[in-house]
Amino acid sequence: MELYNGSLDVKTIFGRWLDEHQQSNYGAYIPFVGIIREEGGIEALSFDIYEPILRTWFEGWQARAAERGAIVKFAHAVGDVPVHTSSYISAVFSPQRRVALELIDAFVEDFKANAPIWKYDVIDGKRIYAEDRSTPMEGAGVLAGSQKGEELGVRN
Amino acid sequence: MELYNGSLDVKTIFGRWLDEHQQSNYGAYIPFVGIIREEGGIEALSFDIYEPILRTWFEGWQARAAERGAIVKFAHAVGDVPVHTSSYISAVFSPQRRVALELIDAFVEDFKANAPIWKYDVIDGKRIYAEDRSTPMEGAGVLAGSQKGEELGVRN
Amino acid sequence: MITVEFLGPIGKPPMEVEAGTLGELAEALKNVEGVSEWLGTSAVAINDAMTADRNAPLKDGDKVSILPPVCGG
Amino acid sequence: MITVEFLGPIGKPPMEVEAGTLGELAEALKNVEGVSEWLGTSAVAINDAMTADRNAPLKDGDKVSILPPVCGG
Repeated sequence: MELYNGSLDVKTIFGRWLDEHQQSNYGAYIPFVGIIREEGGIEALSFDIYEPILRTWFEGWQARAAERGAIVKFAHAVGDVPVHTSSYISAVFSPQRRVALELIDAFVEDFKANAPIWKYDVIDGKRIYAEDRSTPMEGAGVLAGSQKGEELGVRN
Repeated sequence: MELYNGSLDVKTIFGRWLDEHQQSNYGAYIPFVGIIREEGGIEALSFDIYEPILRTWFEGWQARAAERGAIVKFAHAVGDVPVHTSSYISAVFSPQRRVALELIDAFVEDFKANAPIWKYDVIDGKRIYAEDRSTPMEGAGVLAGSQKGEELGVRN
Repeated sequence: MITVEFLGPIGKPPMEVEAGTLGELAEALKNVEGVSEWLGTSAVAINDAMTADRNAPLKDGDKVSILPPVCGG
Repeated sequence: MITVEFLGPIGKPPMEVEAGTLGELAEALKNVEGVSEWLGTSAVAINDAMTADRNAPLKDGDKVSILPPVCGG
């Protein structure tokens, strides 16, 4: 887990991870590189991260990967990331091709859905929460009146 | 499509592809890097490639990727590739994360199953066909007595 | 007293609240301007451990984090 | 005459064969040592285009490639 202020240096991170595992006898290395698209008139995206919970989330994934003989890695930007630069790299190393392909998919999707990271469009220097692209985390709504816990007889 | 004698220079290829599409407004770049595992006492794997059919196969994939707004790339080694070095890199660039994750999986699997490439173990300097890991291509058996075409009334 | 912190776009300074369970905290927050509208879509952590249990007990000095909808990557 | 080439591990030099269809070529190859045992698992291309049609016609000068089981990557 690596957090950086601003855009990621993609080549350096990719190469360092490759070097780290040069002798580990993994047969497949799949990085996922996320690049900020120019759309909707944005000049950048910007990110807030809550590090303690992100760390716990990631430790869960490291354990899940280890059960399959694989490892997962990621780097993410904090703050502003201009269009056409990278905010995010995830990667899987695995002895087997199938495990690597399945893990990178599941890892990237869960990252999107459950990592405690908040995204903002930057337009004319203003930071606007990307509400339309954001997803409630697992367990969301526990403090709302309509929360599912009530059905289980929890007092309100 | 890039073919190289011996191991791939992974970092250079990864970085060049990234640079080529820096301004293309793709949001996801997923390379798959295949690395030779040390197992079964091999010192290297070795590859034969039949380039004309590989090119046709790849053109089919470029068209399929284009329909989804994506592009695919690959580099592969010819000849001997020592353990712990890379024989193969595939990659997808796509505006969308989902398309990229689905395409890299399908592309890598079809590469394995249908690209006209033959693999050999290199042990004590001898090249031994990796028969146990090889798969008949689509349409295999057309020249055999048991071929399915016969059921269609084709004379033998 | 527990401390409630509001992450990401909620943009509120931390609050001190008296509450013995998450359910009681929910009651305390439901009329707080700039907070109540986030409760339906926010997840919760107690001392940095995620929980979805409204019965979860709270004790003096606990930190509760309110996590609105996320979008990493 | 057509030319038959054997790819990858088959390791045979090209052969010249008289055949009007892939079916006739199959007949011609079925007793060739070092070739017949590959026919059940090999795919075929005519002039570098893959085909699985035993009726596919062959004409003078065509090149047929025999492709044994593959393993790229």
